[in-house]
Amino acid sequence: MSEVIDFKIRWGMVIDLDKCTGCGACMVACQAENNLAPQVDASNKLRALNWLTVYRLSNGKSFPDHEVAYLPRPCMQCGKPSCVSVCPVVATDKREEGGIVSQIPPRCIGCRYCMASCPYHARYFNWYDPKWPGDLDRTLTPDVSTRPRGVVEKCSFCHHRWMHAKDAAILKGEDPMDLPDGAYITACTEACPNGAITFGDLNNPKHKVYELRQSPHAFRLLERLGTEPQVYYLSKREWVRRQGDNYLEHEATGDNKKV
Amino acid sequence: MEERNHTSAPETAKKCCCCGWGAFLVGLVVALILGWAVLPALMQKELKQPVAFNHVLHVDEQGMDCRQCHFAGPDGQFSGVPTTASCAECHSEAIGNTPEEIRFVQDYVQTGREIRSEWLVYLKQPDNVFFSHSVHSVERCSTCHTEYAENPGALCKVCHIDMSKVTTPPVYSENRLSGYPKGTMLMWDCERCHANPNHLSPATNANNACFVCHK
Amino acid sequence: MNRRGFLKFAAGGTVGLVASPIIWNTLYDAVYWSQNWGWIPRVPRGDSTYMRTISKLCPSGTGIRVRLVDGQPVRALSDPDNPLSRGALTALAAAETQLMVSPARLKEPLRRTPDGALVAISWEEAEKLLREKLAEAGGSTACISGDPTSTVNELLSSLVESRGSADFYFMPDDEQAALAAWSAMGGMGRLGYDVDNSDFILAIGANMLESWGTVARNRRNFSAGRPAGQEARVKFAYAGPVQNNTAAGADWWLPCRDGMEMELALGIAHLLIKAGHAVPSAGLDDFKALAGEYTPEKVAALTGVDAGRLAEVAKALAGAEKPLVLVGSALGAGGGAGAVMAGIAVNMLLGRVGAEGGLVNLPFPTPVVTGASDYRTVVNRNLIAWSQSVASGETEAPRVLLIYDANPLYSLPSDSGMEEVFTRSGFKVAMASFLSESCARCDLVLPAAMGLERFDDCYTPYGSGEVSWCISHPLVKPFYNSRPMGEVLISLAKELGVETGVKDMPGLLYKKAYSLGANFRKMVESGAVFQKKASGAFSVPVYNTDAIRTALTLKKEAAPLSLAPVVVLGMGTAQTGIPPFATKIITEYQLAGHSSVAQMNAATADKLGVRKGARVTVGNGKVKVPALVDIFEGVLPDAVALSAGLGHTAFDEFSRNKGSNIMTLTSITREPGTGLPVWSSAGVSVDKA
Amino acid sequence: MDYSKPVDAALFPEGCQRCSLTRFMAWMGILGVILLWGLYAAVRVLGFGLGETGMDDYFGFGLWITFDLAVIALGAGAFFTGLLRYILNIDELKNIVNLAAVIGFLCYTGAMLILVLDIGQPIRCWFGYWYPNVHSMLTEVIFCITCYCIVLIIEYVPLILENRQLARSRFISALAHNFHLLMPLFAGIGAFLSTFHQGSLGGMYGVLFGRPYLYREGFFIWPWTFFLFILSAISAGPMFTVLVCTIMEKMSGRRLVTWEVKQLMGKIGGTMLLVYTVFKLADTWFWAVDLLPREGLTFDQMFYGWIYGKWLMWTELLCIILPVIFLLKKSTRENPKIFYTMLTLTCISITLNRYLLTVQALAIPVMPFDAWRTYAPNWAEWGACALVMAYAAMVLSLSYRYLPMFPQEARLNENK
Repeated sequence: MSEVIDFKIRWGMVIDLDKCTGCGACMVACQAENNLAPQVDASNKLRALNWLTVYRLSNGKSFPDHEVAYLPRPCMQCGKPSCVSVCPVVATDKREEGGIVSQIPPRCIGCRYCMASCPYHARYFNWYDPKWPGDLDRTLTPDVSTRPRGVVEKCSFCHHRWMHAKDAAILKGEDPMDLPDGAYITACTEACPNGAITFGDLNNPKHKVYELRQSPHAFRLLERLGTEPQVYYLSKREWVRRQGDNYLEHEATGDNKKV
Repeated sequence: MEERNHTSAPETAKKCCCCGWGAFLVGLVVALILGWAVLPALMQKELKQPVAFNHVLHVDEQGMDCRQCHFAGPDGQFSGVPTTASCAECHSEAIGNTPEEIRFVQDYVQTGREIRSEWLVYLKQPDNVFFSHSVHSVERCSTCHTEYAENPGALCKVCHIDMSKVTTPPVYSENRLSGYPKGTMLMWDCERCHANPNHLSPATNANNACFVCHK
Repeated sequence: MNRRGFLKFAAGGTVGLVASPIIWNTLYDAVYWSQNWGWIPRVPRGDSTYMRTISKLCPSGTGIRVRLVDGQPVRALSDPDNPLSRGALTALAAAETQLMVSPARLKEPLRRTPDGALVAISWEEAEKLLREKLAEAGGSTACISGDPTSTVNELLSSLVESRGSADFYFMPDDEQAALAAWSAMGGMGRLGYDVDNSDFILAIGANMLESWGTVARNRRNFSAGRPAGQEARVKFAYAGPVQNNTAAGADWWLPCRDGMEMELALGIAHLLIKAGHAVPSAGLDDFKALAGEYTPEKVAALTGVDAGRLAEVAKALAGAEKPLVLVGSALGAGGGAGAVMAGIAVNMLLGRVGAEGGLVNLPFPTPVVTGASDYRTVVNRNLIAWSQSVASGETEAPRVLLIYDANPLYSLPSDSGMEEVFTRSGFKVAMASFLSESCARCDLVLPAAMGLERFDDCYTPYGSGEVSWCISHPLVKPFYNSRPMGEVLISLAKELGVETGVKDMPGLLYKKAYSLGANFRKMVESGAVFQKKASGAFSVPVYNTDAIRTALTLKKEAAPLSLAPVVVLGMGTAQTGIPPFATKIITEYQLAGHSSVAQMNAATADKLGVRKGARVTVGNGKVKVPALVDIFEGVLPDAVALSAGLGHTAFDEFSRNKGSNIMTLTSITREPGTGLPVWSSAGVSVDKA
Repeated sequence: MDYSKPVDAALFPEGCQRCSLTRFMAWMGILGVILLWGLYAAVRVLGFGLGETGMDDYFGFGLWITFDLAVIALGAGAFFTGLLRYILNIDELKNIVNLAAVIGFLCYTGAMLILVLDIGQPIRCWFGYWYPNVHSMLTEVIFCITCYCIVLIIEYVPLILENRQLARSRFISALAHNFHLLMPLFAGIGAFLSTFHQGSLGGMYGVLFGRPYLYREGFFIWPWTFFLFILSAISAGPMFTVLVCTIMEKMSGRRLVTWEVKQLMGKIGGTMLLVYTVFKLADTWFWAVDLLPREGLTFDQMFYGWIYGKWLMWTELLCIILPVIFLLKKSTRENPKIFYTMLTLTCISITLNRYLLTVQALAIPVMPFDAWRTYAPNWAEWGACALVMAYAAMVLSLSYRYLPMFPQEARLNENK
């Protein structure tokens, strides 16, 4: 339905899966940055509100040949998002330079059609009103509004940080639409102690992600579905790359790659 | 609506019996009065500012510049309302003898109570709105609109009420249900510029995408 | 009014209402209301400021940049300018500001009433009570500190020891074993690891990305050595019973039985010697003889590590320019010195002692508080020996027991004697920020200001490769009614007539800075960090083969299964409990509902006759804990992996009612020779529930 | 006053007998209890949030959406029978078209009720009209369903006006008459709207290109599910109407519609089902051998264990193939037992189809490292569905008791 729009700026991530070890710092930073309420019992992962989830990958082999990898999954900010065209009330959209798929909870009616459409499970629903027990609401940040029950939310690539970076550029008299590498990074990128996440403009040769995404080890999740994600992954391990998409037995990774 | 019918029925009963469509008309008029004036007024709650700040006194008589109190902070954040501390720069003790000033000095300056957190902002935007004054600055608007260069205050007045000629702050009115002050700008107010294709030029880049204004 | 007239009136009314704005505006207002519900908190408005400091909750003092909005700390961000953590943030440090206001935070001084409840009292009462009790107790005072990097320890030490007691202890950690081993091998100072400059790290048992040493710094080194999308400059190998987060990042995982670290190191030594890597030093021949016995086949049988993979790692280790072998314990405490000695010997074979990127000798800090014991003395003290001796009645229980920032009831094995220490001690005082299990058992609980609210410091955490010193300073006033413990202790000492030589915490830190040659003022103002390279001069280490041989005689009880603990720093420490946001990072393979998850490989599960999702109990003969089976091939055969950091009974709703504490499954043995308490190798059995 | 008749006999349709008011009230009481239980569920959901249901982030759609789709498909008898009766002038259908309209009305209003519960922010339900996204299939559904719901009200109102007492008023009787004259127009509008939203409901799934179980492209025309939904609805709709009619006959003990009319409905439904079956099989085949492999997936990967096993799909297909055969063959169709069984099987298949598209489709892990998850509706979801069914049964009972729904009833029961 909606086709890929060409943006001059395309914010994106390249996540090196050989560097991620699943410590969870990104998830903590994301929750704190984006005012996600803590959950007393988050053992039901299908009801745990996380914009960023770290999955554990296995090479499927038995001990001792078993290998493990961790895959952080933010919103893919798809070039051709399956969620945007389905929203009946334009609560989610992709039309701003930068290509970030916006989600505006105050507009959302909570029909969850977008959740059904997203194969990445990047969208989360507020099953109950959020609660900050005790004085925990004192650590809310001013950057993201709190959400009531009954609306969908998702990773925004910390869009507010982009707004602040643009503001800072304007105050310095620089071009807000040509930010230097690193002027705008997401909270998870900043928090990752292993430097597994690189963030930047995928279209800008001056940004590191531009080069990284062209690595022969780069891949995106479920590319065959044609979603054109703006999140890339890197791994030197073939088995990890193979987990990035569905392959028939005879197919090799890279066969169906669309660049 | 039910209630209204019961209460107003007796007085209108006589008229409508004799003049056919008169009942319809009476109903219409009553509803219009209710719907345009009475009920909207009931929806509003009026609040008084914590201090009857006199802008005229400060601006005209003392010759203060608006920017002495209302300026953009280092990160583009607007300081908006001054802090008690900045008021105390002059009012560490009462300068004049107006009761309001004396009260302010006693209640705020001497106790350290923060006036900024109590002042009712006429144009208060809800949490889900992102607004940066540094983007909507005189400099940037002046790339096309020449009128603001000489009269920067005019740009402020595009959104804000003009307080410079006000001796006592106007009444602050807030919707009981939504909690929005009367002055809260709604989307279409912002869209006067944001949905205007002329503003898509590189100078402003004010497109109308959701995340440009929402957080 | 007749019916027809009424109907007309109603029709007119309807038309009128539809034609007036009230309905439509109310429709909107209702929607605005739903966007700003009063029972959902609003976000703050105000200026953001950023201050640099360190996370005192993170055991290695990770550097953080705190964002304050309108003066309220809201975020702990990474600090790229901190020369130690260099922009790395741990999942625990990231939660620092949330922990400050978490429900588990202690708000008031609490005192136990005769009926057993803890009730709030004023600080004046609390301080008076503590003063009186201490005065009464005299020399019969003991203290346990859980923060070995803080100079506040010197105050505690002075307070306890100047009055005739020698019972000031640190909670056990890896440094005790390291110090014993380092001394045995001829080292003079503290054992340091120059992780920053190494290009090949073999971590034996040391969960270096989560719980061993300077975690954030280790992670930054890991990151820097493996630039995204490029060839790795630094290689990592990890030996441990379970494919934990450190193993996930490592190039090689050597699945090694817990408690067999020494044998593994000897196996590596065997291969290195065979390949001609044997830098001479005193006692080499004897060591060669010992290592000669540890053929890959024997090591494979003992440790479970495949001979081929062992050889591969040994080859890579020998081929590296600046290799480094680290030895640690899975739980960050309770490991033996023997394994560390064997590790040091491997480093010696490679000539890595005193070399760049190798083992370094770090000086001990000089005490700045009058009457305080020096660091070495305190580290060498054996808390478990004392607590077990109290438990057995050999030693009299103290009349006053001070617990500073520690949670011994939770984090020590059940046979540590700590339970008896708590039962028998006269008056127990906890100084902590959170209501831990140990606090809940004390007679007086003093709410401590947290790192962002107090002056404190972090001196060269174990695992560093150089001397470092960071300070924390108050960014905000203490929340609630908490107070900086340093100040409380200084005034307490003064009133008790104990000469400390300092008058407040800034004064103490200033003195410390002076002794180190650091600029205290600059550190407070700009968040600067003091660093000093280790001096190379110390005596040549020796291959103390006898000590290794003695340690090898440690009897390992035969159990059907071994326990493989999994430690994740993000789940908090014994002192913090589970931080609010961490419930979401706890995975389904760590916790299922309220039950711990026991991970094992399919072969083990088959042997036990259990399947994924089965309810089982994991027991050690005395204690049984319930668990849910999960199949994970990254666990050694005949081992059960259980997550540490669960099973809290105190703290808040984020910590309570979640799984079981694996420490209850561990038990203590004494290492022959060093006499160190060892509890890393716990034998367990799994039964269907 | 005739004491041999129930107290409310004056309200009964001309020449029709009804049970005693006490008995009727007892029946309504039973329904009322179910209704209250459902209301309690609804209040909890509205008051605390959708966390009260068994849904989660993987199953954002669950029983309620399945229920909505199923009743909308089964309620399609209204528009299709109306179309045949008023536009194509199949006169015999006048004997059942009233019932079809009432069922349609109940199905659609019931579905809307569930939808209000199902959306997280019911206060904002009007956003669908005020801020529509024209690209969304759901927007099309929202508009068409609302419009069609209004049409169904318009179709239901004249039936109410035909109540014996109301019809006494000349004005009302004239109004009812005028409504009747306009009925072909409304039938036409209804058919148009229904075709579109039934199609859009299918399209809603067909466009989800992130969901391999649902996405359809290429072949004949996009999106494939659009037409499958229309076809399945117009085949199951008339059959469901006949089934409801038969249940009403069993419960009231009176004949309401002639066997011939039922047979006609069955024949029409069966014919439509044949078309549906052909397309459905073609669709499934194309999906399994062409679309799935192109996405790197296999047919086997779409199924899991018992709960999401292949048996579901085989049952779905079998339950349309058998009715096609037995309903189109005259001899078997005329056997009442076989006839009703086949109608039931068709309704089961269509409901199952909606379930598979809603729940199974979401259960399938698309990311290779993701796992199968299972979903079971909880009491609150069942309760809300029960609420709608109780409401429908109540309105249908009232309609039957007081409105002349069945023109043949008086004649068929003359001997009683």
